[in-house]
Amino acid sequence: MMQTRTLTTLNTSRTPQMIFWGVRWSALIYLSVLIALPLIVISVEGLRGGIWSFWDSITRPAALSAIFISVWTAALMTVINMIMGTLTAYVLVQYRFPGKRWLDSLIDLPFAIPTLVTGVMLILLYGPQTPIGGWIEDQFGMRIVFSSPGIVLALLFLGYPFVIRAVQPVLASLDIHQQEAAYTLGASSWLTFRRIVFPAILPAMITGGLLSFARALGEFGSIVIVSGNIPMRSQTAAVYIYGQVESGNLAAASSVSLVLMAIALLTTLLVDYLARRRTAHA
Amino acid sequence: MRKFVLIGLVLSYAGVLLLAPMLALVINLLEYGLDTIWAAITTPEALLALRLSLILALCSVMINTVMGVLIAWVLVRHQFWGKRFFNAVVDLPFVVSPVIVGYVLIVLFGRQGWLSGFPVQLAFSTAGMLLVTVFVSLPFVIREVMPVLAAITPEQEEAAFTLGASHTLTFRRILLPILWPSILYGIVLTLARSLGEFGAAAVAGGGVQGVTETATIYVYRALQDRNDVGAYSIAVILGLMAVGILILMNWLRPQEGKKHVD
Amino acid sequence: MRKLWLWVILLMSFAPTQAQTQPITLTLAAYAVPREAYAKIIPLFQADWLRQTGQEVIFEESYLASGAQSRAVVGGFAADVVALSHEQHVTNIVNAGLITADWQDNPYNGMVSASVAVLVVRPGNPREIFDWADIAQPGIEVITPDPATSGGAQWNVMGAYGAAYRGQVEGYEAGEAGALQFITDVFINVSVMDADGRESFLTFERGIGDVAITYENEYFAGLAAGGEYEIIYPSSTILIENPVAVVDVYVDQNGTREVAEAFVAFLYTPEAQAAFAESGFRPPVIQIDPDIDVTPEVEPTPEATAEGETQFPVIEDLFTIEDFGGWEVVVPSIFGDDGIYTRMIAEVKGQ
Amino acid sequence: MSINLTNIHKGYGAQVVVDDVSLEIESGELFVLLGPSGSGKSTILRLIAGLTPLDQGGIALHGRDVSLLPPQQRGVGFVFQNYSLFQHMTAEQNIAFGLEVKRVPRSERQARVTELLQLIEMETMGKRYPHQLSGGQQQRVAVARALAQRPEVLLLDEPFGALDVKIRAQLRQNLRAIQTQLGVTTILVTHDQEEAFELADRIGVIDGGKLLEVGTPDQLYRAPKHRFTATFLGNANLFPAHRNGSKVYLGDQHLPAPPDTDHLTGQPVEMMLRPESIEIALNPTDLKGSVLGQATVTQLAFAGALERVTVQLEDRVLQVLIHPAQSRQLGIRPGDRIWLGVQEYHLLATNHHSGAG
Repeated sequence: MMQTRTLTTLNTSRTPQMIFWGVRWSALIYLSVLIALPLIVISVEGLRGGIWSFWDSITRPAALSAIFISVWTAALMTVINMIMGTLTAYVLVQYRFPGKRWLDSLIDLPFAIPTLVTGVMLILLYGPQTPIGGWIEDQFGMRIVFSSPGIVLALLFLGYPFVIRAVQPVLASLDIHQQEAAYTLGASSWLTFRRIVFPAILPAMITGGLLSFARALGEFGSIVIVSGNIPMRSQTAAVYIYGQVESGNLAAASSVSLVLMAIALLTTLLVDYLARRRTAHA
Repeated sequence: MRKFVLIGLVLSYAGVLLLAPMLALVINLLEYGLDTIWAAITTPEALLALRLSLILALCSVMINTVMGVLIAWVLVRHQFWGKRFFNAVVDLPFVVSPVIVGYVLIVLFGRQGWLSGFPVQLAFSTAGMLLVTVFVSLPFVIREVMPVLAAITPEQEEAAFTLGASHTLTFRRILLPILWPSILYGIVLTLARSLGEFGAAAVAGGGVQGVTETATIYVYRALQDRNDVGAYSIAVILGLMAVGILILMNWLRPQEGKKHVD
Repeated sequence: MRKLWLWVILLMSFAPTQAQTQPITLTLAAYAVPREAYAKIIPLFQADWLRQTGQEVIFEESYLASGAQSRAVVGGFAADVVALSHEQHVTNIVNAGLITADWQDNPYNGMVSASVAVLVVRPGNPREIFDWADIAQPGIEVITPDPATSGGAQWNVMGAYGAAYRGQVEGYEAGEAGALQFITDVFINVSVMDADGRESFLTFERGIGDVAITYENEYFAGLAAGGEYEIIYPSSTILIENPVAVVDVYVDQNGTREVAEAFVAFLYTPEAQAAFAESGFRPPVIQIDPDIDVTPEVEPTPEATAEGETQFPVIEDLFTIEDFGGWEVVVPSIFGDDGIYTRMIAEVKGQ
Repeated sequence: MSINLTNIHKGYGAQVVVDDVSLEIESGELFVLLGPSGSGKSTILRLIAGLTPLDQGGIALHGRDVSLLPPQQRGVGFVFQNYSLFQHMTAEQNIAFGLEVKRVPRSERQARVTELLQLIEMETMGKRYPHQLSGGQQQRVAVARALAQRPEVLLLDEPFGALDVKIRAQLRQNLRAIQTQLGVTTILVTHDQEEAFELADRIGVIDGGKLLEVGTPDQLYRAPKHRFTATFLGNANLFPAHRNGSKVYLGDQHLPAPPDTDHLTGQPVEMMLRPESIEIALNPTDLKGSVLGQATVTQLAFAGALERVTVQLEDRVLQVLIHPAQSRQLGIRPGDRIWLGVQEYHLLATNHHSGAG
């Protein structure tokens, strides 16, 4: 046994071994400092007054509804983008048409553009004094910006690429023979999509959808510009946190942050799990 | 027939969602006339803000590229206790509200903060802004590199080892060329996220004009000052940078059937 | 251009502790609204200081929401002078031990400018709003900032609350119950609450709402920028006072006490007050010099001009925050976690 | 002695992968490690190359103890099962990589690459990328890459595993030719006995992490010491027997004992009869070897060059291979009674069971 140990440690010469440990530790320490430290700060601040004060902070009506609004707007966005994103990916993979390359490039725009600028753009397009915003308000009596549709719209913009970029490669790598086989068996293309294509891309759809959901939960830059910020109606959790920080209520800000992070972390763990399952199947 | 309905549907959705807002911004800006726009862009404050944004973004790209590749390496290749936890928290910057990030920096490094004895002034300084920018753009390189790294079989490296190549040489000559496209894509995403950061940088830096004011903070303040032409023109510059980044992304995006660069 | 960059590099590299003959840097942390006024005052002061001491003063200016600014200074933003919208925000800095001297020890109680809470309506006043009571009518859309983030918003709430409390709002009983009922009815009508006062007024400018609760100076600033709307002075409203203070700990650190104190003193000079007035600010409570013309350059409302009125209009029933015990009482009891406003807003918007 | 393994041992936790293996390989020899998948043969190769750290024992290459050296310093060429060519480099660049690492001057490098490309008969394809090459071509480039540095030892891990049968046969000949030409000591790992027979100077049979026996292909085929070797290398009819005096008793039958089997006297042994060493005749007098007895034909099957005849001798079922011509001449059909004889047979000790047990 002794001999065993000596040999393993000595086997590769010292330098690579040291590099190995050096790399691991610097990476992990860096990650810990950069990520765990803020996590600790938020946890400590959020729980400073004890679990009951934490509970109190997050069950306050304005806090609870802000979390709720964040979740439902993000969820609505996720559902819409899972449908439209999959459709876009499908069109991009299946068809050739003029402007396809342009569309394909344009899809990444939300990744590239500052979200604050997104907010500004949406106000300039849908603001009540603009032709479009004014027309919609006159015709439908519905206000886009400074209201919850504005939040959903900003999130739709933000989350559009996620599902597309997750589904696109899966669709492209789908075995065409499977679809052809289905056609020869007399299946309509809708049936083929539903029974052959859809099950194959569903994990990617969900992964992309959940990622965009998690991303949307924390969104601030565009929301702070387009939302009406009415507590209980159009105030999202990120903006609520901003308000609590501004009014010096750090405990409340941290508590709500913790809840947001827990939701987001659960979501990413779910994504992780789904991705794992997908690779296991492949 | 259905083909055209689907294409039409997708094009109009993408057009309304993505293109229309861009056009609205550009049209609103162009109403001011080019001279006014040029004057608005070339004010010292605007230039300083753009400069700071670029410096922060470039620094954050450098740090996150090096550390991102390292972290991806450790998360893919090393086995250690708590690996799944680390793997999960990498995405955290993605979802933490940026305002909270800025405020955590102040809680940590502020005057009466937990680590107020820290030798470098981080709260309300460009160094602190860099730190929060690095934080919010951390996941991109890692997430781009990890799957590619995981797909490389160890034999490629082992082959190099048996040919006498050291670990570093193997990394440089064998792994890096394979990883490079995904690293570049990650860099571009990092750049975009860093340039666009607003909430965290504003809180962490204090938004002092010409000192800790980034381009996005400038846009925000210009809107408040009713300096619409200043806000729109810097917004359009940021948008143009975004389009440039977009072109890079499209060029670099790992594509099917083109996995290996020749 | 080039010179400015050089300075920025210089300033980023070491703290501004230069000898008297060298330029000195003064950091001003102000709330966002009086930016235009400071843009006029600072060059005047720079010239004045250069003339008196032969030293150049370089300004670093930060304009943020008042609460954010206060927090930043407490958190370590080493500003020499703070100019905020809300006394409570200075008190926070005092409580952090950064302001050690009695900053209110001057004839103006530490206040450098004043304003009043007013109502601003669309041109022609189509919804016929003439006083507080009218904005509580069902169907009127009201815009005001969020008291959680905006010091100014708290002034607005206290203006409405106070007027009703004093029995000056038609249809509401004097006293706490009536005042609460009044602000409840008003906030049922509120549709957008932005993070700070300026943003809120910009939302109104963008066409949202029938009436904005805002400050007199905000109205004048908007008018100067070409905005089209009308101001309505309520018969009873609150006097808004904006404090300014030297941050003792930081000026001693930075070696800027002398110039910081001189700057604060300069803010009370007729020229500086004239600049404030141009931007629509009233002078602090105690008239500095009755001979100074503190008329804003901008013409007030058409009606006011028609009546030949050039001074800031006189409010019939002007009250101050001191009438309600000062901010140290009002902030917890009205805006605290369990305050009247906090409970009211949750109830109103939760329906 | 070119490669010398002394009591090497490798385990992962409780699982023993290489169990106390000792082996000596001569210079210039082509040695084949043969065993089923999971037998530990690839691990032995990786231990020699230094890709897997050794738990116990020693490895010497050309008299130099390399047990503790990293793979970079062992001077072995390694060819992986999936070739593992560097995908972003051309064939030439792949071959030149090891020379670059050793800082061989450019001109010399170029000359060596050309030489190797000639050796693998791919002179015109040096500029191609791996994905532009067929599997066989990639495999040859991998061999050339491993040979570029003129290693003392060449290790090949299932080098033909992923190729189809035809290419495999052709590449085997190529490899054998190259190996003979260069005289480089080579260990090849495979699970394919045909491959082992065709290439090996000597074969080492491995199962369950243990090196069971080593010998020339002929030795191992005709006179294996282990039941595992007997069955893994070709087909074998095995029957319990015992040796007494100068005879071997197989049930009621007895045959002369093979030479050099005295030590098996009294022990339970097994008799191994290769299918092709059994004769079939209609009369016992037509048999050339010893008579086994009379049996019934149960099945006839065409098996290419030979015909497979299944016969039942009392309660034993035997596989016999005969020439189709003979089959036609005898005119046998299922159900026919025939006589069996045997010319060559071999005895194995029964207790020498295969496997790690």
